[in-house]
Amino acid sequence: MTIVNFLIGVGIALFGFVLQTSIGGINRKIVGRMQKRHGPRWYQEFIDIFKLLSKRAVSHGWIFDFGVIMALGGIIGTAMFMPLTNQILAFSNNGVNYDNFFIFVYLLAVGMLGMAMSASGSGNPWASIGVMRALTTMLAYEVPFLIVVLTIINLTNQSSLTGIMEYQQMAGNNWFIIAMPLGGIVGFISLMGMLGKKPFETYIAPAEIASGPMVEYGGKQLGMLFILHEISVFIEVSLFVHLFLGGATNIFEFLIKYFAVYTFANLISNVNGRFKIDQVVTFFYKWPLLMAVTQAVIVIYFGWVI
Amino acid sequence: MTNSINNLELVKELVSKTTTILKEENIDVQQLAFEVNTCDIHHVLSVLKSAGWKQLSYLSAVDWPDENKFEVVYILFNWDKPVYVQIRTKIDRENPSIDSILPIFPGAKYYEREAHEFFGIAFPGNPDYEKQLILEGWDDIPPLRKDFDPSAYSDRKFPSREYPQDYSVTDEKNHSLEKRAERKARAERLRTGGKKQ
Amino acid sequence: MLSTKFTPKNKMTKAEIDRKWWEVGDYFRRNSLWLLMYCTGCCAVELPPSMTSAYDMERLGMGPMATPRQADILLVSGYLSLKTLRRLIYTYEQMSEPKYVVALGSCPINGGIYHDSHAVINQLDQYIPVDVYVAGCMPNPESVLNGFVDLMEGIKQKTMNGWKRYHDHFEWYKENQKNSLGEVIVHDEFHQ
Amino acid sequence: MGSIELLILFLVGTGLISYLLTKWNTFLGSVFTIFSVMFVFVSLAAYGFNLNLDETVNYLPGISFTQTYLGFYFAIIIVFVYLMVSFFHPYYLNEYKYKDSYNLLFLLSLAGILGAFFTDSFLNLFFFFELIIWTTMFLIPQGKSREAAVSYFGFSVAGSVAMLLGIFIIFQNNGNSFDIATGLAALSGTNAIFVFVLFLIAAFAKLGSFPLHIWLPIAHGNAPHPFSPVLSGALVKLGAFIAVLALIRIVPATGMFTAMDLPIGQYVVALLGSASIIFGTLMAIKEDDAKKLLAYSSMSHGGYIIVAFSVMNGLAFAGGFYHILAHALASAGAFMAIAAVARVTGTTKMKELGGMIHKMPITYLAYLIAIISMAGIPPMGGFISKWLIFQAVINKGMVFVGIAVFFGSVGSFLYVFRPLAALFLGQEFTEYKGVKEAPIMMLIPTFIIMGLNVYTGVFPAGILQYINNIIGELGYTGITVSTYAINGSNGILNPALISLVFAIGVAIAFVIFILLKKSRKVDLMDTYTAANFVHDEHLLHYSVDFYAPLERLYEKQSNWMTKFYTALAEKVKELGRLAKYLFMSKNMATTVFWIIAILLFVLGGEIL
Repeated sequence: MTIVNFLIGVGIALFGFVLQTSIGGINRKIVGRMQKRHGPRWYQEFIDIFKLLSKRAVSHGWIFDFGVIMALGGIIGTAMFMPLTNQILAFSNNGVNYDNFFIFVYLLAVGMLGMAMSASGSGNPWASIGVMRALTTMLAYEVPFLIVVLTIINLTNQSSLTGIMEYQQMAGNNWFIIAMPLGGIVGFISLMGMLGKKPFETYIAPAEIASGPMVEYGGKQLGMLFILHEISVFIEVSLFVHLFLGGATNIFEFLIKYFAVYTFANLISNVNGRFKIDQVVTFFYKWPLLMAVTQAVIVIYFGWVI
Repeated sequence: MTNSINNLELVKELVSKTTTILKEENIDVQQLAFEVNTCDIHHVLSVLKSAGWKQLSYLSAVDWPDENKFEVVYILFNWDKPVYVQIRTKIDRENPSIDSILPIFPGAKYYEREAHEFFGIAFPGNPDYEKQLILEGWDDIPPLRKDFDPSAYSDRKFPSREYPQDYSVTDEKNHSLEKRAERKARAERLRTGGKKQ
Repeated sequence: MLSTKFTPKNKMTKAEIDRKWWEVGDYFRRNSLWLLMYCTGCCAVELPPSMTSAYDMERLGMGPMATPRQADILLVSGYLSLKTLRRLIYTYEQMSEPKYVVALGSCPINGGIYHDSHAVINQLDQYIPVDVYVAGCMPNPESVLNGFVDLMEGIKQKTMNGWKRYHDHFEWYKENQKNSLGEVIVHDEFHQ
Repeated sequence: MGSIELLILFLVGTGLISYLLTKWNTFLGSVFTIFSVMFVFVSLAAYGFNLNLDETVNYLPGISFTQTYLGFYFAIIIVFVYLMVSFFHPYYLNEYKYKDSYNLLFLLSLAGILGAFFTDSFLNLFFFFELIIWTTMFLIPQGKSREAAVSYFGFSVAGSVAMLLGIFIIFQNNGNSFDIATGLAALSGTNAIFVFVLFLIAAFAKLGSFPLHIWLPIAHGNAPHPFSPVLSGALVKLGAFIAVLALIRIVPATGMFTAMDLPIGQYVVALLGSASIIFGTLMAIKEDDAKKLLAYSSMSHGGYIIVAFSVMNGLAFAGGFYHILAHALASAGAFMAIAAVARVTGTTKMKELGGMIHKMPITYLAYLIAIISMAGIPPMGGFISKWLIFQAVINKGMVFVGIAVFFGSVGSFLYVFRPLAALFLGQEFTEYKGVKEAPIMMLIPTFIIMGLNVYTGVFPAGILQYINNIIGELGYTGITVSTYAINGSNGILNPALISLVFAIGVAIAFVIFILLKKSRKVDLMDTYTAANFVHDEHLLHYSVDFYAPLERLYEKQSNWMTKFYTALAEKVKELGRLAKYLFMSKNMATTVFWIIAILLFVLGGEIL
């Protein structure tokens, strides 16, 4: 580990931010066209974020600020571990890659904890309700997703993302979305939950609980949360690309896959309504969990992989 | 028996049996109004309630400054026999007061507070009829009384915009047919997307 | 020819630097105006057409927001009763700066058809500073959007200083509020 | 003084002295207690790590000691928790009715713990167990409720009886010897199955695991505030000790699951552990009392320990042992933070509390760090152990156990957040405007535990190497650990790197934050309320029924276990009444008749 590794890591986080912000803007345009509108400029999201950073915000005490810093820090830290392709990876040492899958799931949780803490610290009940819903949604989507990942790790005997990528790229192996179709579907549904796209958008719900955890934020804190959101979307979509779509051997492949996955999720999101929070839980613990367990049993105990 | 004509007859019979009717009015096929003595109000309401008119739809008042009376109106509704019954009674305009109907219709609590706020009628029996409900920090006579002048109140309380003389339109040409035709043509252009037909 | 001698650059003063940054910020602010729609009156029905496909407000970078903390524009749509005005002032004070106020319809301008009501105020800019008025009863979506474009132009020209005026003439505004409303923040029994 | 027996005698002696001292002056007695526990801790730490304690001193007849890495590992963790908690005593004892005996019982139970972990004979193990149970049984009702003690005692006795039966079987099997090492090794066949089951009943009862968990929230919730950390951080770990004896050292000759390479018995236990995880998580999410919530979380973590010890490989054992340490620290830290809050507010109900962060920021930080560890999030110790357990579970391909393990891990995030939001964050209540941060003496152990929670998460290598000794002692191969990285079966983890990267991330975020315009400070009550004027902070504090929509989904199923045990208790009571009616009637003659009848029956068997 030298300073170069850390610089690469910061670079990846920055790249993720720029990438997701642009693709998010392009997606807003696509959605606009879908709804027969002109749509905003593709760089609108950048303008939004920089505008927020330029405003004068309010603060509800030290935990309100500290939580935001901890959240953004956790997310930047997580993004630093993310491999972009086989080669572009911040922390690897003589063939040992430190991009363990569980880092992404649990270091991401630090960010979420920081944000939840800060939101609750604002003293606004809407924020607490939003946090409650966010945590409940997390309980819903994580378990089916982790079962699918259990299957993948058991099969590849690797928990490093680059390892899983390379396994899929080897001759004779399919991408896991083809090799394990049920698991792939579960992974995508869980991705929708992770991204907070409709129908799992329950914890934002602007018209219902006044945008949930973000109710008290304005100005720089909200701007930092927008950055956080962009980077965490980058992490989640990249996770899906690496786990199920065979990762990428070069950066263009990565960009194409990333764009396809995010746009697809966004399009599905835009023709759906919103679930109630208990519907989210019952939904995830019905079909996706069943599918995930079926897939796991098929792969682990029968060894049937396409 | 959901025929409303029969229901009207039923109500009339019921009320006339209960009390003396001062005045009766058929408003429409589903609405009836009776004016009764003030002392009979509670009796009539409780009889109607036990006959099925369980819902107090509204309670309010009408100001009759010429007669120097307030007319308090209770509107009841029955979900089985769809007839609205208005029970009206007139009370004195000086120191207006009528006993609360809280024991019969507990929901009347807020209606009575509203009536007190807008007309100044007292409802002894309702523990907090004097609390403010809608008007926050009102400082004048109750606003729905006929002797209250809202325009004067508005002029006194709320500053209005003063326009300089040249703001007002004096040029008659502004309303000429010419301009109107131009506007019409523009609207037509917008509607057809600029295409000449 | 490059000189090796050290020459101090003509340094900008702090005020100048701030002004430069402010101009950069103005670019972002005028291209991303988020609305807090305080749908007080009937003009609110003009907002859905101006937001959806027909006129598409989003192409200007504008969009609805859920809370005053996040929003840039306080959009007053229609008449303001006394009760509403109290809440409006409270909401306005909660917004983060810089903030702008856009008032739709004739009621906030001069009372409109409610000019003689005991419950509706006549002139909004006596209580909070208004940056743009859009006249009409109701203004159609074109004029609503035109109002927003005017606001953007005004931000560029640095004429939309309502929030600064509110700071500078705070006592004057408070005085007016007090005269018409009594107290701005009231106690009611349902939120004690 | 490196002798185990002398340490035990020392504890008994100081217990008596502290009894007298506390009678005279509570503060002095408590400080004396702190020093005695500290002495024991220092002696253990000085001699014990390399098993250099003296075993030759032998004053007590029939009691001899032996040292194992396993016993020492447990002993040092528990003594450490005792030491940390003893700092709390001076501030709490005055509230209790029998405060003078509190310190005595506290020290005696510690003596029992030392004995239990170092003894070499089953009979002494049982004896020390009983000592612990009896002393703690008198400590628990000092809090609020006698019922708690009864419930604790009932389940403990059930466990002890099961263990005693198991010991008898071993005794008979091993040629009338109580020796632990040979006794466990000699087991085979049906005897092994019996002992396995009986020991597991004892372990489950002590650990508060799934079918025998009812006492846990009752006892934890009602125990004195400074004793709850001991119960959860230290005493339930006795169950883990027995679980190690049963699960690892006895392998009953049942069938094997070839797909998972695991004996059926162990797999069933793993499933029970999974049930414990899920049940504990769901109940903790529902709970309103902060201490009971943490008690259910202990139950869920007990499930993790059981799952870890039933997956038969070195990786899982390392995870299990590490989890014992991580959970002891996290749970002690969390309970101590709650105790500090309860000291100034007098309640642990979450719906009555709010906004304590503004008064007790250090306590808040202690709780935050403890729950990060409890939820298994990176820079803290809980992440390492959970990662090891996940590795083992994934490697074996245990899908159904996997569901429980992942569910518990995400669910723990839900329930630990609730006290954080309801107790510490949110609106500041007017009734607690005057409270102050805990005194410096209570902050010392808080800081130490905070530091250790972080240390176990950042540099686990040293501890894991020590755990490798234990695993080697148990006859398995340990895990590969380098200075910073841990090798799992399918990946490598570098906790120090993760922490460093996290720190870098926070530093970047901090720089961004500092560079931007300063924000305007506003009051907590000045929040967005849809423009309503709200003047009561209780209306703006969302803490009652926090997870209501989720709770509604399993509300109906949530108390069937309690119902079952209540029904069982009723049946036992009826049986007792019958016995009372038969044996204890007012008529003297009946009693005498039964006594003689029983004597004849017993003696008759002897004579014949």
